[in-house]
Parts: sequence; structure tokens; C-alpha cells
Amino acid sequence: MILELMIALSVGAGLFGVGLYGALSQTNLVMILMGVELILAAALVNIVAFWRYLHPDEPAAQMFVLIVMAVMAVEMAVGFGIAIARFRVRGSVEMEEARELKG
Amino acid sequence: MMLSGARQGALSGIRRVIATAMSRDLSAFVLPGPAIARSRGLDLAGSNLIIVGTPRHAGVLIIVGPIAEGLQDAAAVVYAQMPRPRAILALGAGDIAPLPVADASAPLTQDGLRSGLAELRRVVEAGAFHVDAADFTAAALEVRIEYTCPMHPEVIRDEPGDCPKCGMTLVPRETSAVGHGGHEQAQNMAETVDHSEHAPKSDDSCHAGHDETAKDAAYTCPMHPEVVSDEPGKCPKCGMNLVKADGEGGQGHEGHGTHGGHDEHSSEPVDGIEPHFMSMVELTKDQPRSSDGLQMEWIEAPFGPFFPGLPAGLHLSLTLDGDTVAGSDARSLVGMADLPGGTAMAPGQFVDHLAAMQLSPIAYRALACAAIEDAAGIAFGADDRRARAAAIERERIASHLSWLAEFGVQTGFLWLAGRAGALQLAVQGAGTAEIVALAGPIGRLIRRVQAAPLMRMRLRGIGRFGKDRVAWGPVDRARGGGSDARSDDATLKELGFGIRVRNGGDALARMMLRCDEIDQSIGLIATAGTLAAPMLADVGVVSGEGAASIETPRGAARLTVTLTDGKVTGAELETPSTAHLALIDDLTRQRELGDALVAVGSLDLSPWEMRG
Amino acid sequence: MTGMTVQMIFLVFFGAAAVWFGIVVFRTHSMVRSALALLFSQTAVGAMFLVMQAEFLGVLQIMMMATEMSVMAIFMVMFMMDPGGLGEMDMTHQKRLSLSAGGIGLLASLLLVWLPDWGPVALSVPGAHEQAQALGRELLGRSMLVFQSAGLTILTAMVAATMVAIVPNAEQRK
Amino acid sequence: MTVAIVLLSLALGAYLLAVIERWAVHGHLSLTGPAWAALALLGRESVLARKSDRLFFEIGPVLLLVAGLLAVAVIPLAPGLIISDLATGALFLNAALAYVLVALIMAGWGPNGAYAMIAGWRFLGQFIAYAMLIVMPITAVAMRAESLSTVQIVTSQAQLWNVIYQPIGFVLFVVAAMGLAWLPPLDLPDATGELAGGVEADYTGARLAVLRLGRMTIILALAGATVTFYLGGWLGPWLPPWAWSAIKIMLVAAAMLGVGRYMPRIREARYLALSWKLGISLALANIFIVGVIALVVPL
Repeated sequence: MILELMIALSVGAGLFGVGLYGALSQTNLVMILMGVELILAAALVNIVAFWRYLHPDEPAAQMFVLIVMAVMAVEMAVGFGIAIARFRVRGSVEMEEARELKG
Repeated sequence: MMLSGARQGALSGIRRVIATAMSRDLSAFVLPGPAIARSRGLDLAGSNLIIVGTPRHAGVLIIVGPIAEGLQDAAAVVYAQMPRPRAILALGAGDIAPLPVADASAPLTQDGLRSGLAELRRVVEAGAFHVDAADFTAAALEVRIEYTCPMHPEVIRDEPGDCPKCGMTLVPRETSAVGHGGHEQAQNMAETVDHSEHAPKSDDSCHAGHDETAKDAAYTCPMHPEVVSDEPGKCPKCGMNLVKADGEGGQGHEGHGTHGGHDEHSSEPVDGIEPHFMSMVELTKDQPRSSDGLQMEWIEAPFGPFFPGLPAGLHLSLTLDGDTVAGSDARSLVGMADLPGGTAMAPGQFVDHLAAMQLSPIAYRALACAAIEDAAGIAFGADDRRARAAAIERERIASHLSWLAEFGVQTGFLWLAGRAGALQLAVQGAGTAEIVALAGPIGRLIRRVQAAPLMRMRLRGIGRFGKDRVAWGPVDRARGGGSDARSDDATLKELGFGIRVRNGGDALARMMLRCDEIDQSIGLIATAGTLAAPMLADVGVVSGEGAASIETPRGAARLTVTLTDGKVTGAELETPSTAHLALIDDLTRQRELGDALVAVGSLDLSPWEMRG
Repeated sequence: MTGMTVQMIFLVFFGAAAVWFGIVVFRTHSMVRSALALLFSQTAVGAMFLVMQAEFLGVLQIMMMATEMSVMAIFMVMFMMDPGGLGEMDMTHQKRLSLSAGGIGLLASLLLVWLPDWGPVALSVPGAHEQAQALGRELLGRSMLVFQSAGLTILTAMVAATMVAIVPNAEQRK
Repeated sequence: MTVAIVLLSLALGAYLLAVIERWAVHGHLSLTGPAWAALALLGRESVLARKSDRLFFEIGPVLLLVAGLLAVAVIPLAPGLIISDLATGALFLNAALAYVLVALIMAGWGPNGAYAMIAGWRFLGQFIAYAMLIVMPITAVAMRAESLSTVQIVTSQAQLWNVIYQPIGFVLFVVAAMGLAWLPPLDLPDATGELAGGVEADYTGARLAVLRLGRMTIILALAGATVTFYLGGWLGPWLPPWAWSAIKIMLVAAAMLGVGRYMPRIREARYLALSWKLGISLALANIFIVGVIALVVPL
């Protein structure tokens, strides 16, 4: 049984690593968002695994998953809002060109 | 016995069953279009056919009448797009080159259609599959592979390589070997657009760019395009390194030329940006913006000449920005009957020549007769004039019903399409009594269409234009205009004609007005009481100038003829549709695709009477 | 015991699928493919939830991600200069940094996973009906405040995003 | 066994629907027509558009069919006659239907054609606007049944069908269902007069057959969902339960297919505006009303 937990957590770790790489390496805002989505998916896997194998009688864990999903939705909404606004102004969402915030 | 477009494989076992199925279920694509077929008196809906809107779903190509040579390439592409096994049914078409020989031919009548279909079913059942099926080739289908830059459509090379402007890998693209093939490539189907195409591509600019890039490359200054030299070096004005640019690079080929200046290899590295980073801002800065400021890919998609719901023979190609129309290019591929210049023509021959125009032959026949008789100074009795007027009114009813049917197809109002089409077939060639008898069902149809709430919702405010634009006939009267050649016609005055006008000037008003006119025309025919297709009286050996003007279903057409001792030596014809063609661009620009197409459809254009 | 091993097999399978599609997201050139790869990665995660007997969460994840990632796809097409991936252009930067960061993250979390002792593991979970009901009572009881604030957050984000995205005034259309 | 029965009835229903659609679109009513048409489709060559995204082009129709089958899996035809009675059946139905969107985007992007691509993205907007109107009425239904299981939702309507209990939800759900199956007058993704077939425009032969079969399955699944959620599923006097389900589902599906023949296609802009402005607020009102009723009159 502990092995399933390990597998699930390892999958979470893998998703986290891939997501981190993507979020750092991509130049396009939307691609960066994709990386963040992967990281959050890793978090989801871990929470569900913990709930299933450590505290199955604790609905609060599932509630926590719902909150994370909400966070994903919020991240998408805000990210795309910013993307549209930026694209409208600069004609690009390439973060290489977002130099306003670079000291 | 084998189909011209048979599919590879021996006819045996399951294939026999499938061939039988194909012969039972004939899904047909009609050339040039269902409206033409109806106007020639063919009842396609009633002959157990499935009429489809795209050749990809068709198994049979039904050709109605001879193919205008402007449409031959298009026809070839349509046939090529049909999946095999595919068959051709030619109705009074004569020679249908470049298409292969028809699998079944018949005269252009309802009986011909019936017998032709019966024969076709036999042929399909017997020859749908064949071991040595031949491939179909036509000039319009030959494609050339060329390489273009996803970012710079004007960059076109014959061999793979990197884009001289942004260094991206050039991608292969297929274009037609014949001029403008790119449009016909996709007659009725989605053009195979590169998903990465950013600027409106027109074959002209492509080919032009191709010719130019064929010249040996020049070196130009990124900042000063006017500086062009044959060998690399520094710019005399700013001292920057000259960059390699293709032939058009220095010449500002429609605004794309300045891209040469933003070649990433030459631009000074900006701090914070890694070298060789491809700046989207610079790559796209000169490309057109759309109304909402969000720049999308621009796709040029063809709608016609055989698009369902649009007039057949009209080449309409829309530049789409998302699903908003950013630009349009409309022209007629068929054109109107060319008139005798210096050559003399017998009057009867001239009348037939003019009456050969599709969609409203009677009106043009009457026009020709009237003009010639005016020139010859022949006058008529009242009955004769009434009979002619009634014939024209009958054609008006049929034409408006046909338009309603096409409009039903376009807006997905299938009940309307079927009903109006059937009534049109009934009205055509009907005598006075039958038309009066048909008044009931036609009236019910009209009232139902005029009352349909969803129709108002669909049409209100679409394709509206002001009084400043030139328009004729119903299109003009639907915006409160008063152009109607009938209003100063004595004969129609006797019949109690009064001009009908609607305000609003949008698609809804046009539909309402056409419905009103159908109603009115029925009344006129009833009062006329007599109806006869115009016959040319015998003009002796006379000379003179004559002019006539007749309100065709699409607006007033004017004709002036010159008779020299019994022969027509000169003629001038003005038709309404030519003026309406100019409206399309305004009516479609920055509209959602569906609205734009409805706006075009509501004009009721006839490509057959346009100067293509 | 067979049930366990079956569960294990499915976990491995869907986990591998999730990670693999996650990698595909950043490997493919076509933007639509990239977005849909992310979708399938998330779907595989949802399938893992189902395998771990969190039925409600799994179905919810699968449902939400379908729409979310389709939206992602159209944004990719809108905002990339080469959505078809035909130009095969390179859209990454600081490769070494991000590779090492990702690798380090992966190793660290793997260590965290495998080193500590997770203590006793529960064998059985309540049935799906009970779960759903318990979750409902949790949401509308103890965690109501949290849930409400999450809802408010989403609302605020929606309004804010819309405000940011729409054209401020007519003259900017020009 | 159950699976076999359900799939068999599904195939039968799909064929009957094909007959009805043939009448609604082409105006002839023939029992054998669709069979010949299907055979002919299988016999035609299946063209692969130039420079298409082969993967998506192939997967699109199959995914559509799979989504339809998954949706059907949670629809009870009679007590016990359901492939899987999930505890979250109503939600699972949404999850399955959400992949209709993915399938259409794939089928639209795959062939590399303008009409198909526009059609796919059109459906994205249409779907996002109307998925809300699928989910929120279902929420109200689940509130009354106090469960997401489709079987319990049916049994909860023993005294009173939901169509009377929450008519607003019923109307919204039916409209949204028609939008989800892109039935006329909401057929923006394959509008013949605007996109010459849209997503179907580049499909031929066997692939087209799969696409159409998938669409029939979707329509049946949505009709089944309407019956399950609002028309009391298998409940009814005299006849056996399965007969009631069959009659209701076929009637609903036929109505959905037939109504489009008598009205023009709706404008895209107005259609989306209707959903976002009117539909969603109505759906919220519906949830509120149902909640109040459930508190005041326990039924």
C-alpha cells in the first residue's frame, strides 16, 4: 500500500520538475502558464495521494483540492487577461520583450 | 463498363453491395448551382437526390447546361475534390472539357433528368469499382511546391532554406501552376491555408514576389531602404552593415519591404534579450491590425463560385481575421453576353443571344425585342404589351422565389428553401390561370416568412447602406429609393402598378420588399389576364437607333441598339448587378462571417449579367 | 492483494502518461498540439484520482480541464507567431538554468518522497456516495468560509481579467 | 449483458435518428436510405487533406464517438439497465460531453482548412457559453434529488417530473443541449450556407461515417440526459420502463432534430450574448427558486 503512495508522490514530483522547467524555459506567456498548470497538477496529485493513503476519512483534504482547482482557474483567467492586454498594447506576449520589469 | 471516376479495385463481393448502395443513394453536387437548375425547370428536390453543399460529400456531379469557360478550371477542381467513385451526369452540357467524358448525358429537361439518373444508377452499380481506374488530371490541378516563410508570406523560394528576413526555416507550400490557381484550388472547400500564415496572401503578390526574388539578391541598409548596393559593406548614411535582401526588400513591396530592416541578424543586440531571439513585435509590426487591436492570422478563403447559398459563378474571396471579414474580393467568373461591336447580327439572333443570359432570360428577351422594335419604329396593340408585361412579372415572381429559396439555404431555413423552390418551379411557365390559382400558397409562404420572428432577429441591421451608394431595383427600393423602370411604363400604369418601397436598407427590408413585390406581381398578372413570352416582330430592312429600358427582377436594364438595314450593328447594355458588385466590400468589411455572407446574398446578384 | 497490484499498475500507467504528456507540451512545435498535450496530461491526472478512489475529484478534474485547455489552445493560436509549428522556431531561453532548476526540483522532491517514513497507511476509503456527502457537509459546514472566499476570489478574478482584457475605449480601436 | 443491450438499443436509436435527420435536412423520408448512405460512405475513398495534422485528423471523429459512448454509459434506460451507476453520474455526463469540444477542435484543426478551422473555433465559443447552461440546471436537478447519481435523479421524480418542478431549467437545458450537439438552428460549426459543412467539410468516406455516427451518439446521449433529468426517465404508467425510456428519448431527439427545419440559423453574436446575459442569470435564478421550494415544500 505504501508503494502506491510512493508512486503517486513520485508522479507528482515528475510533474513538478517538468512544470518548473517549462515555466522557466519558455518565452511565451501562455506557455509559461502551461508550466504553472503542470506544477499545480503536481500539487493536486500529492494532495489526493495524501488523502487517499494517509487520511481517507478527512473530507477537508478533498476540499483543499477544490481550492487548488479554483486557484488554477483564477490563474488562467488573470493570466489570459494580462496576455490580451499586453498583446493589444505590444503585439506580443513574448516575455523576452517584457523589459519594463527588468531593473 | 466503368465510371470515369471509378475507384481502384475489382468489383466483387462486398464491393458489389457497396456499388449498389451508391447507386441507390446518389448524393449530388450541382454545377453551376441549384438556382440555375431550377430556372431551367429542373426539379432536383423531387427526384430522390441528396443535394450536398460541398463536393467532398458528393458522389455525382450534375452539370446543368454548358460550362462557361470562366468556370472550367473551377469545375475541374470541384470534380477532383469529389472522393472516388465519382460520376458525372451532364444535362444538355455538350462538351464538358476539361472534365472527363460524362457517365450519363441527357437533354436539359425534367424527363432528361429522370432518364439520365436512371442510366447513371445503372452505370454506378456496374462500374463504381474497376481494376484499372484512371486518374484525373487538369491544368488547374497541377501544383508547384514552393517554399515560403511563415512570418513573411512575400518571401518565396523554389528550394528550401532560411528566410532572409527572420532566418526561420522556409516551409513548403503548394500553389497552382496556372495563374490564380490558388483560388480555384479551393473552390468550395477550405483552401489549404498554412496555419502559420499571418498576412493576407493573394496569388498576384505571391507570383510577383516570386518573379522579383528570382533576380539576384541586393544588399540594403536596415534603416535606409533606399540604399541598395551589389556587394556587402556599410551604409553611407548611418554606417550600419548592409544586409542581404531579396529583390523586393529595398522596394517596399506593399509595406512588407521594411521587414528587411528588422532582420534579426543585423539588429543591434538589446540588453536583456538573448542574441538570435526572434522578436514577434518587430516581425509583425507592419502587418495589418484588426478592428479590436488583436492581430490574428489572416486567412484568405474562397466562397464561390459554387458556394451553397451564394449566386453561382460569383467569385467571392474573403480575407478572414478570426471569423471577421477583413477584406473581400468579388468578381464574376462568367460575365454577361458580349454585344456585337462592328459585326452585324440578325435581329432574331441578337434577341436569342441576349436571352441566353441565365436567371432572367425573358426580361432580357423582352428588352432586346423592345429596343429593336423601337429602332424599327414598330408599335403594338395593348394586348400584346400587356402579355409581355405579364410575362416579365411572372419571371419576377419566379426570380424572387428562387432568391428566397437560396436565402433559405444560406440561413439554414430549410423549410423555406424547399417550399420556395417548389413554388418557383410551379410558377415558371405557368399561364395566367395557374398563377392566380397559386396566389393562395405563395401568399401563405410570404406571410409566414414575413412574420417569422427569428428571421427578423437574423436579418435586422445586416448589410445596411445609405442613400449615397448607387443601387438599382429592389436593393434600392428597400432603402426608400424610387428607381423602378416600371413606374413610367404606360402598360403597367393601366394594370394599376404603383411602386412599392420599404425603408431600412438592410437585408430584412430587402427580403420584405421582395415578398411585397411577389404579391404585387401576382396582382398585376391577374389584372392583365393574358400572358405571352415576347416574340420579335418582323423588322423589315430598316435603319435607326432604338432604346428600351425594362425593370428586370434585379433592377432596371437599359439597352440601345443601332439597326443598319435590318441588322443589329451596335448595342449598349447597362445591367443593375454590375453596380451592386461594388457594394460588397463595404457590406462585408469587419462583419462576422455569417453576417457578411447574408449581406452578399441579400443583394441577389446575378454574375451572368455583370461585366466580369 | 490482486486489487492492490491492479491499482498500482493503473497508477504507474496513468502517472507515466501524465508525465510523458507534460514533457510533450514543451517538446512539440505545434501550439495546438502543445495545449492538447497539457489537456491529456491533466486528464491522466484525473484518471489517477479515479484510480485512488476519489471519484468526484477525478470527474471534476477531467471535466474542468477539457474546457480550460481548449481555451488555452485558442490563446496559443492567437498569440504565437507560428502556431502551426511549421517554422520550427525556437521559443525557449535560459535553457541551462531551467533544465538544472527542473532537474534539481525533481530530485529534491523525489528525495522528500522516498526518504521520510510516512507512517501507517490507510487501507480502505469510504464509498463514493459517502465521500460526496461528507465533502458537501464539509464545504457547507466547517470550511464554508474558505469555500466562500474561494468563490469570491474567482469572481473578482473574472471581473478583473475582463476589465483588463476589453478595449478601454472606442478610440483605441483605430 | 447490460452493456450489450444498451449498445444495441443505441445503434437502433442512432439509425432511427439518421432516418429523421435525412427527412429534416433533405426532405425525404425513407427507412432504408441511411443504410445505403452509410454503405456508400464506407465505399468512398477517405481523402486526407494536404498538409493536414494527421494525428488530430484521425483522432477527432473517434474521440467524438468515444465521448458520446461515455455519456451514454451513465444514462439509465430502466431500473438496473445502466452501464455504470456512478455516484457522480450527472457530473460524469458533463465530463464526457466536454470532450465533444476537444474532438471538434481536433477535427477542425486537423484538415488544415479555413472552413473547418473557423468551425472548430466557433464551436469553442459556443460550447463555453453553453456548457454553463448544461451544468447549472443539472445542479438544480441534483439539489432536488440530493444526489448526483442518475438513477436517484430519476427516482426523485416519482411524484412530479422536473419539467414541471423546474421548467426554467428544462428550457435552458434543452437549448444548451441543442447547442452542444450543434443542431440547427444552432448549427454554427457545420453551417452549410456559411462554412460549406464546417468541421465535416474535409472529411470523406469512412472518417465522415464515424464523425456522423459520433454526432448521432451525442444527440442520443443529450436526449437521454434530458429525459433522465426532466422527463422522469423510465417512469410512466402501463408500459414497461424500457419502453417509456425509448419512447421519450426518441421523441425528444426527433423534436431536437426536426425543429431546426422551420427556423433560420441564429446569429453567432446574438446567440452568445443570449447565453452570457440572459441564460446564466436565468440558470442562477432557477437554482435559487429550486432551493427555496426544496426548503419550503419537501416533495
